[in-house]
Amino acid sequence: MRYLPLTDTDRSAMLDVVGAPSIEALFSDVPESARLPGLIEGLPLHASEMAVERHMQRLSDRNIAAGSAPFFLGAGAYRHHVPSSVDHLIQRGEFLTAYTPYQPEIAQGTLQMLFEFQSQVARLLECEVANASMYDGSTACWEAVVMARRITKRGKSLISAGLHPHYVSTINTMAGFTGDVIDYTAPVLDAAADDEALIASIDDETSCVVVQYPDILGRLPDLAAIAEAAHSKGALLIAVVTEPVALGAIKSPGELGADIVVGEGQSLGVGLQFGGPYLGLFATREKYLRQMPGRLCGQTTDAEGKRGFVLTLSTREQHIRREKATSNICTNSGLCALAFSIHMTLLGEAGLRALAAENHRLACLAADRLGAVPGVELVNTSFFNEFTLKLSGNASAAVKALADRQILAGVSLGRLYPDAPDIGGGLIVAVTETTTLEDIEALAAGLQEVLA
Amino acid sequence: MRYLPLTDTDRSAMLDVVGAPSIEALFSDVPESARLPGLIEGLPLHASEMAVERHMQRLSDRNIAAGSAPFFLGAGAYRHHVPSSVDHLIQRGEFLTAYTPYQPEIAQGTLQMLFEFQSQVARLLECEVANASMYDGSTACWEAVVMARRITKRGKSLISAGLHPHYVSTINTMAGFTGDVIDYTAPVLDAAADDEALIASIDDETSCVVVQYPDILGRLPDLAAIAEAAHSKGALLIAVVTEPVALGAIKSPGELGADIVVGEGQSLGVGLQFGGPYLGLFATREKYLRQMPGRLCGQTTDAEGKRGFVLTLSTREQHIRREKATSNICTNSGLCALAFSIHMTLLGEAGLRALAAENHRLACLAADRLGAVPGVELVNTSFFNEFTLKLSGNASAAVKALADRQILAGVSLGRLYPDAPDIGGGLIVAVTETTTLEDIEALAAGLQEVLA
Amino acid sequence: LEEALIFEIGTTETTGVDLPAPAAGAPNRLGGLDRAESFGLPGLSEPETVRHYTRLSRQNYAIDCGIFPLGSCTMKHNPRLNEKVARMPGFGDVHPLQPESTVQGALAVIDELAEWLVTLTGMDAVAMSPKAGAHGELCGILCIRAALEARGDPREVVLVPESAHGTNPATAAFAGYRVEGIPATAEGRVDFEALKARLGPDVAAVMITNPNTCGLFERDMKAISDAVHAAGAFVYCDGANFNAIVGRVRPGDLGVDAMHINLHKTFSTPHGGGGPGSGPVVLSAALAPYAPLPFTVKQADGTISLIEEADVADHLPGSFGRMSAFSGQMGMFTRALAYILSHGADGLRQVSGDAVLNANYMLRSLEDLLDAPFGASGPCMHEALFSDASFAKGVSTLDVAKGLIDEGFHPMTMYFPLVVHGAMLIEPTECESKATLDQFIAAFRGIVERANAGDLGLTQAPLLAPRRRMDEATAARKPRLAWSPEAAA
Amino acid sequence: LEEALIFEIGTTETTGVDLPAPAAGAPNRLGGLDRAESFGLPGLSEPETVRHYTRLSRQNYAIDCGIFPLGSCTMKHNPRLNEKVARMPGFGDVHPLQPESTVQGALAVIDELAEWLVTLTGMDAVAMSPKAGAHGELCGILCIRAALEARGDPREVVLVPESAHGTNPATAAFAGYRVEGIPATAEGRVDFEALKARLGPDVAAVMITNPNTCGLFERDMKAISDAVHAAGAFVYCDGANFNAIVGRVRPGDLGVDAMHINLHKTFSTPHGGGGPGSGPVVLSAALAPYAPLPFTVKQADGTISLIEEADVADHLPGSFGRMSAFSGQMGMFTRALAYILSHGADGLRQVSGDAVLNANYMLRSLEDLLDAPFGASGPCMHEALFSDASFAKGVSTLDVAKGLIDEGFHPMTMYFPLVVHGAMLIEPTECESKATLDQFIAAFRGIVERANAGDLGLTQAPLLAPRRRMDEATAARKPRLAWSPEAAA
Repeated sequence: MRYLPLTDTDRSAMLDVVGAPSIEALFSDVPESARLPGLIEGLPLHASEMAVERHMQRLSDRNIAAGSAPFFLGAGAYRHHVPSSVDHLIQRGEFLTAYTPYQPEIAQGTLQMLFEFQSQVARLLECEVANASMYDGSTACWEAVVMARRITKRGKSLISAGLHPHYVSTINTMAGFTGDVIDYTAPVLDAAADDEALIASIDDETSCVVVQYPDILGRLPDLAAIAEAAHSKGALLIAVVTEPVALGAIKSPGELGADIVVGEGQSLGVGLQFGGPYLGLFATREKYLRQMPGRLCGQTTDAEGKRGFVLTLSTREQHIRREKATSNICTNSGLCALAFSIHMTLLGEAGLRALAAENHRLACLAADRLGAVPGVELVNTSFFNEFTLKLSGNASAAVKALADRQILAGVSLGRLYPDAPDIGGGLIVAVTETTTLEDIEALAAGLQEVLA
Repeated sequence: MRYLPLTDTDRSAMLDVVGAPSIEALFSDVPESARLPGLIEGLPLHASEMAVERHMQRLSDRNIAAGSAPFFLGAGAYRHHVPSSVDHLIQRGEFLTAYTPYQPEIAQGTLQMLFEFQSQVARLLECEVANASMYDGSTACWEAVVMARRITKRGKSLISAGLHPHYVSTINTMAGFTGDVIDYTAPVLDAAADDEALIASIDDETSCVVVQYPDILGRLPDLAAIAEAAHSKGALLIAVVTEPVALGAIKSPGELGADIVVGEGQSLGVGLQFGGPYLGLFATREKYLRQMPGRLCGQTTDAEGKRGFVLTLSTREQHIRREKATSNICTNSGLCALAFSIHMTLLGEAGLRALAAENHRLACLAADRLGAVPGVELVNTSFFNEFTLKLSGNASAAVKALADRQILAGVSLGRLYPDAPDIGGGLIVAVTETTTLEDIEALAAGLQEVLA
Repeated sequence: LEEALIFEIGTTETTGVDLPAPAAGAPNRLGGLDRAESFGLPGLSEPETVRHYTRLSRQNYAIDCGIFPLGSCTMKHNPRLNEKVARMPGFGDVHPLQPESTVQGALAVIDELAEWLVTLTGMDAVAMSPKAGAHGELCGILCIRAALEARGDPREVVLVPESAHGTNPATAAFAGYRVEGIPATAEGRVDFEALKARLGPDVAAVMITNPNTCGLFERDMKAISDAVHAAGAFVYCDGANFNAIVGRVRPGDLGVDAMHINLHKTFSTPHGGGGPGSGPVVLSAALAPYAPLPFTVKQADGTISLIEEADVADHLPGSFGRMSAFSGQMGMFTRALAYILSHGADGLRQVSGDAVLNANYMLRSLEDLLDAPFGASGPCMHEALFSDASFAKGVSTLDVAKGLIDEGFHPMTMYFPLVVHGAMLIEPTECESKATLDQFIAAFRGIVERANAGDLGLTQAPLLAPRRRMDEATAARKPRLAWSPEAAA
Repeated sequence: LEEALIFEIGTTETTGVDLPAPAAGAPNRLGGLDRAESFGLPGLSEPETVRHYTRLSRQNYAIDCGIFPLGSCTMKHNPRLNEKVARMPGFGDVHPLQPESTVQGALAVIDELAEWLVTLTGMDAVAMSPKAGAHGELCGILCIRAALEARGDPREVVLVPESAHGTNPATAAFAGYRVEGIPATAEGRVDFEALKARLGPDVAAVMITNPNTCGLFERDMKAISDAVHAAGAFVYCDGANFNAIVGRVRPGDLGVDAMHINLHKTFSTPHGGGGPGSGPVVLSAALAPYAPLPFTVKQADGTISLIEEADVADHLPGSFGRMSAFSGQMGMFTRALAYILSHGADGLRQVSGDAVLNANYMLRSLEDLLDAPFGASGPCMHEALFSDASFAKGVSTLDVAKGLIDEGFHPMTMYFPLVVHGAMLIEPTECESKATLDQFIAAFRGIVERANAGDLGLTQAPLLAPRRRMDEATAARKPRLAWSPEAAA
């Protein structure tokens, strides 16, 4: 057993010290009836590294990797080029195999990184404070709704039609148990987000308005107007960013007046990974700091006066506060935060702007090219790197047909909104710096073929 | 430029300090005529990481990787499973990007590793001392011949027919310039190495006898007898091991009487890499220590009495000794030595023995199966994990035909011995723990087809 | 050399990536929302970046550097094979919403891991999507709540032993329950009589950790489960300590209805300085109908379907819904599956055996110097619990912990569980060699002897770490959570 | 905590791999040579192995930890992309003897890199197979020797400047030549007049380093070449310092006949604690016909052939033969090619520019405190040379070097070149930021001030490293080169 250092000689010597005749004897407190006499049935024996690797490789080969086909999926998870040094650095054992930095004297590496991460996120989103990460965008969003209730003492949340439906589901699940009222309708295939209707729905019982930016269809809602309306009714604006690269091109939610900004940080450093682990971003105004969920890293000094960092305000956290905790998060996404932070450091503002510009440039090219395919109509008037097409046929069927042609065409609205069949022609297409002109041509040709 | 930290602001500030108007001005000592006014012609501009990776991936995809086809090549380079932790550890920046450990106070990591490596090699080969690595097996072999001349003051080297022909060529190249006499004939497709003829050729002018073990055809020469004969004439026995895994199954050259043992260490930890970088092993008797080429790491103590390690006996080395150096090596194969050492540490003696046994088991299976193919005859009576087949047709042609069928069948003797056409039917086949029964069946079926 | 912050060495013009410079006059469909102002994100070239993070990392302690004797936090070796596997393009580079036909291998990983978890726990089903242990706890409690609501019997109270992880009461409260404690017996186990007395029609569930946080197996577990079930409630088991019994004891055989499994604990996915985790929840037949979305279903033809909102009505109409976007922590699933396949049924049994042996060795090698409050309660499981009873006045558990740092070790878990004064909870795991244990024991004994003798020098420890003790009070009173030029001054 | 040797913690029974146990009675065709006795190789489990090497690594200084201001040794950032590329299966997992049709991509890498090297140097051909710089030097000298022998004019002497790398004379001697020195001028360059005077029919070659090891460009290089050629000899250029001029000056334009290129220096393949290197040798038209085997040839149909023994007569009958098995350091070629493509023609020009700027900045920031013997000879190239002239009695260059260690920096190159007393040769490379240079300069100035003032405390440095100064004398007098139970005592 390559992972187990004890030899049989060690085991005997240790059992002598312990005063037990066998390892089995150490389990004497387990009732006989619950103790398995031998190996668990139905499972194979241990396997060599080579055998395991082969098995996993076979499974991996049964997937079409995004990088091996024209690829246009987004809808909350984006494929970006991650510099090699990011993965190299996060695999350093001192980061990869470290524990939560509760012992700051020997965890300054993780702690300084978290402080830098928080600072980067705060600047990116233009909020005063950010936490050290959440599980992912959807759970961060749900925690923001809960936090808004704590702040406003109101129980009604207004959800924009443009919020990712998985996020909506996540919020709804929790609301089903807590009794909160969630006000939400699925989007319609319209040219622009219906900000006016949303604004009109804000009332004096509204705790928060949750708006995705850019939204699920790639549209850019008028955050500033919504913020103003929400504030005028005493409600908070929660902005949700699922594509942080966009903020290298468009105004930040903080600047536009959001009170809480949550996001999915996967785009930077983390990779697609079939949905997880991802990285929840969470930022807010300083005045709401003590209502914020999640771990926080703060600057302080040590006994010799040297600058250092510690986890702080942990009296909000559940492992300390028990039933009075502010959130459901304990283990978070430290390693993903590291990856995000390294990628962001490599980019810097100049790099992020260039990256965003390249995404937008290619997306504009793609929108024009794809919109010109017979039977295809571009829905968006504005977008960043993702837009929605209206197909003459069923988009889910088109996606399947294109997958058979080794083209990963995008996300059909039918899959995301099974109960809204009138948007079944909608296809969300994302374009990033990894998209080539050949990819766009391949999709255009494929669409033309399957829609013919 | 992602790898260049200076900004234009920095450059201006620094030029001010330097007192130069421009970077170009710093090249004023270069004659105008030799200074290129602009960019070198014919070369593209800088490229993004993504673009370079794509280009290299395209080139990589134009090769058939050994792991993606039934694979049977050996002849001096062997495909073994390398545990993932090996590659992880050698990529730690502190190993990967360290300099030669001339400053021992801040290089104990590399130095202790080298000391452990030397100790492992010495035990594996059963020699008293080993050095810290050479470029590869072939250059190590040539250096051994040179060393034998220094020790015996004789200029005639007797090379066994079983020595890898590339090694023979390398020795011959040097002999052509130094005037040494090299006595060598290519092998014949015989059942066993002709040890008796070799022994008969040893005379009083013989500096050394160079014998590969197992030899190029996979045969196991009688090292003990050759050693005895060589010693009786005052000559040294140089044993060459190109497959160190074999020493988990067969007696060591040191035990059998070799005076100098050189080897190719690629099998453990290093990987195929199309031929390099590889790892030269070099070990000998303590009495020849000061004639040994290459870097050496020794144990000592520091000013506080703590155990530590340093490079030592460097007065043999060319960067110090200049024209009186003992060898042509300066930079060696430190990182490959590390990979070898880690892999060896993971194996330990028990693991190496198990690995060798598994190689031999599969090789026996393969020899029987392939020898039963019509038109194929097994040449070897004994072997470890590599043996030679005599095909009814031309082996080079068979190798090509099988490559077209995506089977990498082995190394034809015709390729290695273009001047010895009578062995054109010979095919060297290597089998390791990475070979599956399906691979063997595929080769058997393929051979049957192309020989039919 | 102190490592500066990226904000102190980077500039907004510097970058470590090469991208085409934004072209003037390129198409712009940003709806007039262009971000004009600089937002102050510093960049570094690649060499500076690599060096910054390399140097930072060297200030960390990690499993790769030494033992983490953290009771209840199970820090074990992370095999490098698993890192390699997780990065295979078919796992690392697939989108969660790709068509099913293009991710059959990824779905097979989930399905295969699910089967192992169900088999190892003797349960009926497993919800794979929870993102960490606490999220899994919540999932389990929501299943219970959904089951109770489905039978029209909403209840209000969840009982939690005093020794429970803080996440247990937090989770129950988060799901809307009132939390009540259950006392422990003198030997460190749940007071079964007290528990029985409290059971009633208002109790929705009992949350139990087994092996418990005192490192003991709850001998009465089956009886407790029977009593809870008889009272119409459910048994939630905190699976944080599953490592102690994996391959030897199946929680399903003990009557457990739901248990989360911290993949990063028992199945060794890397902790990464605080996550990501992954918390699949195994469920009994009574709770399985309420499991969350999405989940995999193996079809007759061998293909695997991912059941989401569109199909849930046909497959699991009682599902309580989605707990997060997408399908869970795939990157952790691949690692955990590789870990499990590597160990196999025999290896996992050896894992729990060695983990328990190492803990008992630790217990018996220290109990002459240190108070082991439950040392007489039988063998411990995977962790050994001590109190500060022997320490002289002026020296605390914290001081001993910091003293360990100076000896080159990470401290043990401190002040948990709460049922013991100045608790020190030590879990060596099966990954430590006898030589390492002996080294740790020798160092620990030295420190304990100093503590018992009242050596106040310990209150200054650590002296040899990258930092001395930190001013945590100021950090909390005047929080500085983001860099600013002023704050840096 | 001191790290033990694997021999002290491992056993011959322990293993970190899982392989089937050897079966009794399996077929055995080992010819009776079974290795029966134990040979004492210790094994460790994977967790212990990872920890052992991780801990060892943490005792190393490396580029990832800080600057290596090593004159003449060019230690620059190693991009991680290159590590990734080298591990692509088509490069990392191909056998050197695979059929040509199955390795076209690998051969294309060699061919493409060769083209870049030829273009950047302005030469006619390149021999790719030498395994390191010294091996490349030998290759170049052998080409010269082959060319001379081919014209029936064997000669005996190779001239080498006093400031040359030690490998130069060693190589010439190894190839059978007598080595004679050429003096340097007071301004640190080759004494052209003395060289001219020595040229004659016995001189086979002149080996010159340019930029030279004093960090200066040999202004007379073209004239030297012309004179050497006129005397029927060849010019060998040591390419160790090519980083200073890459993209700006082509050695071919200066009349060089052969020059090795240390890929790990100029093109940033990792040094790995002492190798592997790679030393391709560019050749003039006069030497190209004698280049070693094997080499690549691009066919009319675009495929690439590898010319080995079988085909050499048709392609290069004058080839002097093979210098090693197989085709050279493929793993370094992929890295170097990725490095070159990443920089491009513009980036490489910036590389040499920034390298020279950084060195001049260093020179001018230190010369007020330190003696810069050739500081008045014009701008330096990529490295700045100082002497120990300003140090007070009792303090040496070595002490200053060790003092740098305590400041967190790797020392500069010491006592080389030999033409300067107590030489200190500093090469920052283009990979260091101004901030790092300023940090280094500040620390260095502090130490030099102490040295100039005669602070003997420096003779005790380093105090803060993992080890104090080592007893190298005993190490050499009583060498302990392998572990043994006795030696460990």
